[in-house]
Amino acid sequence: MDFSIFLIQCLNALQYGLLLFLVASGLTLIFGIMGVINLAHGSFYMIGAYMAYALAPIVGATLGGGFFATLAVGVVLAVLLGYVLEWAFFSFLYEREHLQQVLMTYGLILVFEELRSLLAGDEVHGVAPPDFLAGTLALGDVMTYPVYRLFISGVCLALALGMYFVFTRTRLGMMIRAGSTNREMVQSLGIDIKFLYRVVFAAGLGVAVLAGMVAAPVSSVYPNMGDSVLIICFVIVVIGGIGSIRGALLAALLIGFVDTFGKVFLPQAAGVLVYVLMALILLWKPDGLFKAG
Amino acid sequence: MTQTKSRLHLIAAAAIFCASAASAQTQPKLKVGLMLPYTGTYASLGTAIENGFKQFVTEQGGKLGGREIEFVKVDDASDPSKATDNVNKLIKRDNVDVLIGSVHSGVAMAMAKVAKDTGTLMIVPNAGAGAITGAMCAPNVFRSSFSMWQSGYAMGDVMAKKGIKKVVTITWKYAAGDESVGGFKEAFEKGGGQVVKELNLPFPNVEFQALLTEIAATKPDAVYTFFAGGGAVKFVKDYAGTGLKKSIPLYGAGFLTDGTLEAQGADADGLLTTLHYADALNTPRDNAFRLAYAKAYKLQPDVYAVQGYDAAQMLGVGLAAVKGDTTKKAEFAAALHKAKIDSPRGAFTISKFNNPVQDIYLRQVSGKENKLVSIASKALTDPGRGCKL
Amino acid sequence: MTHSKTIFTALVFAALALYPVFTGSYGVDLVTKIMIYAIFALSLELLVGATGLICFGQAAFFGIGAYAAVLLSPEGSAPSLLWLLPACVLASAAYALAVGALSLRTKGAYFIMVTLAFAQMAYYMVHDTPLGGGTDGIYLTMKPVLGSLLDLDKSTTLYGFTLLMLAGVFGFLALLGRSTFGRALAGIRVNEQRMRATGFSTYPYKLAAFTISGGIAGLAGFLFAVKDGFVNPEMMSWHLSGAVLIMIILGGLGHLRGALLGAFAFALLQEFFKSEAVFGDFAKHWHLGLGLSIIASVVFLPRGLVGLPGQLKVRLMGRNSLPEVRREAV
Amino acid sequence: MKPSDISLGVLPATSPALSAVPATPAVPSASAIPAASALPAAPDILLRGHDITRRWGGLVALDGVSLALERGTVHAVIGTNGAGKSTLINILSGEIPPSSGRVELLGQDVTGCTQPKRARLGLGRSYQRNTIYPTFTVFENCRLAAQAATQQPWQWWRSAQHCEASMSAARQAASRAGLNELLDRPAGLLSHGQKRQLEIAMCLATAPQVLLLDEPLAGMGAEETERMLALLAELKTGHAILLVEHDMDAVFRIAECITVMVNGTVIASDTPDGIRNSPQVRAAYLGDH
Repeated sequence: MDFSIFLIQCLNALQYGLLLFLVASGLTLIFGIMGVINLAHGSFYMIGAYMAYALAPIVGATLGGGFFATLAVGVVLAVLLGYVLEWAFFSFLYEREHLQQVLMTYGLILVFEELRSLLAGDEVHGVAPPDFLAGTLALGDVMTYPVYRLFISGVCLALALGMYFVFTRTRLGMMIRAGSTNREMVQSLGIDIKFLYRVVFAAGLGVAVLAGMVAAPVSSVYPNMGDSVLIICFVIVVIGGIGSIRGALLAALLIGFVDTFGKVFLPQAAGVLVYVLMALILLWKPDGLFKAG
Repeated sequence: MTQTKSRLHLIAAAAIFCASAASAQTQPKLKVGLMLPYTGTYASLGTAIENGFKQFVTEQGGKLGGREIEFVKVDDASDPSKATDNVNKLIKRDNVDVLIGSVHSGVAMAMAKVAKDTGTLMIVPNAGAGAITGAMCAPNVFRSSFSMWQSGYAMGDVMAKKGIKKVVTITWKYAAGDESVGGFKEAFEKGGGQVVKELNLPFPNVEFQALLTEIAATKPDAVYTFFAGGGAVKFVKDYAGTGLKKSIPLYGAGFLTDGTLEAQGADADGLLTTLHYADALNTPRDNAFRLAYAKAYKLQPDVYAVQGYDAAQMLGVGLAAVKGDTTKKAEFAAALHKAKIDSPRGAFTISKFNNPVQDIYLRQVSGKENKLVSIASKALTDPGRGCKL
Repeated sequence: MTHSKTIFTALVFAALALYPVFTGSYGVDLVTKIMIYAIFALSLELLVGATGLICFGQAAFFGIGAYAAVLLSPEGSAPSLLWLLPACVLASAAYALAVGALSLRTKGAYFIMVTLAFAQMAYYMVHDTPLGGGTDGIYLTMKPVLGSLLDLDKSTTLYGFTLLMLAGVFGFLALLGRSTFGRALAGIRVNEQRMRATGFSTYPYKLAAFTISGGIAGLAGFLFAVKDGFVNPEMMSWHLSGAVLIMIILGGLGHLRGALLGAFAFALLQEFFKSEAVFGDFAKHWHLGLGLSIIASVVFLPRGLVGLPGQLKVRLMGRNSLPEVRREAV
Repeated sequence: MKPSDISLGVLPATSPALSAVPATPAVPSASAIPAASALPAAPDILLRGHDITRRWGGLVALDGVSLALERGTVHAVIGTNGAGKSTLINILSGEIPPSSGRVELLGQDVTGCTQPKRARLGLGRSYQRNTIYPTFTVFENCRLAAQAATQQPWQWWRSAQHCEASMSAARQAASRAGLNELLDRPAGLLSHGQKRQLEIAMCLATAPQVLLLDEPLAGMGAEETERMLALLAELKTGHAILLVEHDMDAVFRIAECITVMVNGTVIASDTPDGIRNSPQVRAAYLGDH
């Protein structure tokens, strides 16, 4: 493996890691910060992808189309859905055992999967990236690199910095983190924790749907697609340290590199490498890489 | 005394005759158990197979071998661990006479075992696992689709004849992928080619960037691949995205571009694949089938619909030979082995391993269709390794 | 266990014993499957309900028990139950010991994810290597027998044997729950800090519970392999680990009866929503019905099916007892 | 009891309130017991801490603290919040390891031993925040604590109710702590004071020789405090008791020896009278050094 190929593989690893963080960012909010074990995160991601496919023509007809217009409409719809979902299904679960959340979100997976089948059918669909992002950059003599993947990495970095800034540098972030550690205390300090949780949940769902929409042109849109990302998202949040955004970003990059180079050097063990990595990290640091924040 | 005896014989014979005659007219309905995926990633394939099957039955006026057809459906959700229970539901609760299923190889394997143990007639409308008509073959288990080996072998032959020397293969690490690449390698190396590297990644992982870079590094003359469904869509788009499409030609088994062209768009243009069916065959049989299918279901038929349609044809041929009596297994099998199935894909016969002996077509993608280029292999028979039939 | 609980359990087992008389072979197979899942749910109940250790990789031990049954039985002849059953239980218990020894160093959500990691490792070990026959799985050619007494190939015999195993496991766990070992596990679930302060080294107790639970899951896997005569990597996938967790939560945590009820409810709900007789063409979308009923159970049955009579009593008699505390008090 | 209770008024003057406490037979007044150092026989030291230090990164929680607990005496440790009292108890009980220094229990070096091992050797402790089993009955709380001494987990078929040893120890401990009428009540329903009593009962159920009590009187009314002090006085015989407490009035009535800690260091360790008149303590509390 000569040096230029090694550099390209590093770029692949970096890009895959950033994509993983983007996909797991919604879970970092809902599971990491709020402590809700949300198995339906894969479904939110799938909803995003199907929105990117279904909304494009509708937005095209009404608002004159454009990738970013569809994105904006999708995220707004997602935040509304998140607000209603939290009120209807989650607001009474915070006092109950964690496992009640597992049961509730398992039910939601089944419901969303079937609603998708009823509304959008079972075929496989593709989503075209916007024209000005559809080109490729030359990379060495044989290969080129799709510009859209660099766009995804950009979106991911922006999101990571944004979330990190909001949660560690602003009062809102501080209140939310305090809320997740001691809900009653924050309530007694006069902060309307119910509304705050609803906002964070809606933001979590919005980010997950954004990830689905942005990744759709790369991942394509097919039934049961949420299922394949669910486990890897939990692995990322837990390795990084629950509640830590820096941790989730580092964990995503780590998995990006291990998965990419694992496929090249240890193909027969590629499937198991990510889990060996997680087991080693958690046995070395039982609370994940970073403390919260 | 002898008179009375002979009279008795006469009456007995008459009775038997009436009984069989009576049963011929008022034979009970033939219960056909459809065990297909109606949920999950292969849901659209399951529906296509059912549509194809039902279309042939309606064309025959709702009767096969003189017996009314009654359908019993079960969703196998492509989950092998629940397959045995689903099959038992059909055989023991609904006591179906014939089993049709399934798409996922693991599910089909479980079904074949139960069918083998209970002796129920079974026709596999899709799963291409070699073992079903190989190590696990049974006299009452037939297949109307293909074996992974066939499409792989045909492409190996084509690429060897094109004078391609060095090839890299890439697929998911599961039975279907291994068998397809195995068939390809067998024909390609027999034709003087060399497989320089076999890349694979865990199923259902779809992150191909690392291996695409590996392909660029090894700079082979061409690439052979097997992917299906969502994986196929993503692989073709990534392959084009990394610019390999221009420099290293991509060949594959037909499923790379079947049912996925709409999602792949321009990235799939010009791709060469081999499969036992193609669009625009424009034989009279195929055009009639496509017209009727489009009218009935408002959809363009794909290879899965053809396989469902042929499963019904095979059942019809067998039932006609045994006059609707599914207990006569040997005659049913013999009839099929002699029959020539007039399929939309082109006529094919059934090998003694109960797998179709069929032409494999070379096709090229142009304008969202897999246009026929030539016949890659004429009447290709799966070797059915390990089958003692 | 109080009087009403024992009566309920006795009734359930009596009904199961008589059931084959009233039903055809399909009913026998269906209930055999549900009883196997009930044993599997009981194994997780020991961990989650009794000790408070939420394991999300129980399917690995289930799968190892099943694969051991197929890999250890000789090609030609029918293996004897006497050595095959213990061997399968020991194989999964051994893996549980190894996984437990490592994963019990972590706590809470981290423990959940480490158990998942080890289960995925076992899954890929079987999925990607020829050891387990790859993704298409392997067949169990000859079903185990017990001398000339018992041939598990016949479905009614397997039904009886599975019922016997279920009763045995239920009895064992009931006794275990009331024993000093069981009380120690309950103490660890409620307040591990206090247990350590009074002199209990909690790690060995948790490891013992984890290993026993792995062995029982292996027994369930063994029975499943014998029932189907076919094993496949999907039997070790995280979907099954999730499904068994859903069963015991649906049934009601902290009760052996909960695991029993949960297994039956989860399976029968699926049968109901899949049946064409009831839903016709809509049976294709059975996930919707199942998902909605699970969500309804979270909303209306905070303590699972087991808690239903208690809730009804409180609503009817209006007693505002502290159900949480009174129910558990021993 | 908030730290502000350590008001100056109580300390210096031998306020009449102290000695005028009606000497109930069970509570010998503090001054009646000869000071520890004056005991003729060699002092029977059950637990000793040597030069214990504990650092959390830069922060030094304990700096070279040495302490000895003698059978038959109550050794009180007082100090402002953050003086390191709870850290000291956690180190002595084995919950957290010391950064340096040694802990000796019954003459045996237990610095490396885990908390359960030390508990089984005879070291019981109670917690500042109630750590009881709220969903178990009061009796079951005590029985499970008693079970720690006679575990035998392999007898899975025998019900825990048939384990005579733990049943009788539990009954005894519960009655000593005055919880006889509440045995079948779920512990979660007890009042705060009763929960503190249960905390002590669970400590006694393990039949320890050394008792580390972390603010047993916190949040208790006058009448409950009296009952607890009577219990402590009664427990003195045969046990060595470490008492961390803010209620100065109770400390000076019950303790034979008092150690005063400020910012992780011991500034004085003497009899109640010695402490009352010691300049360092006055300086520390007045803060004019």
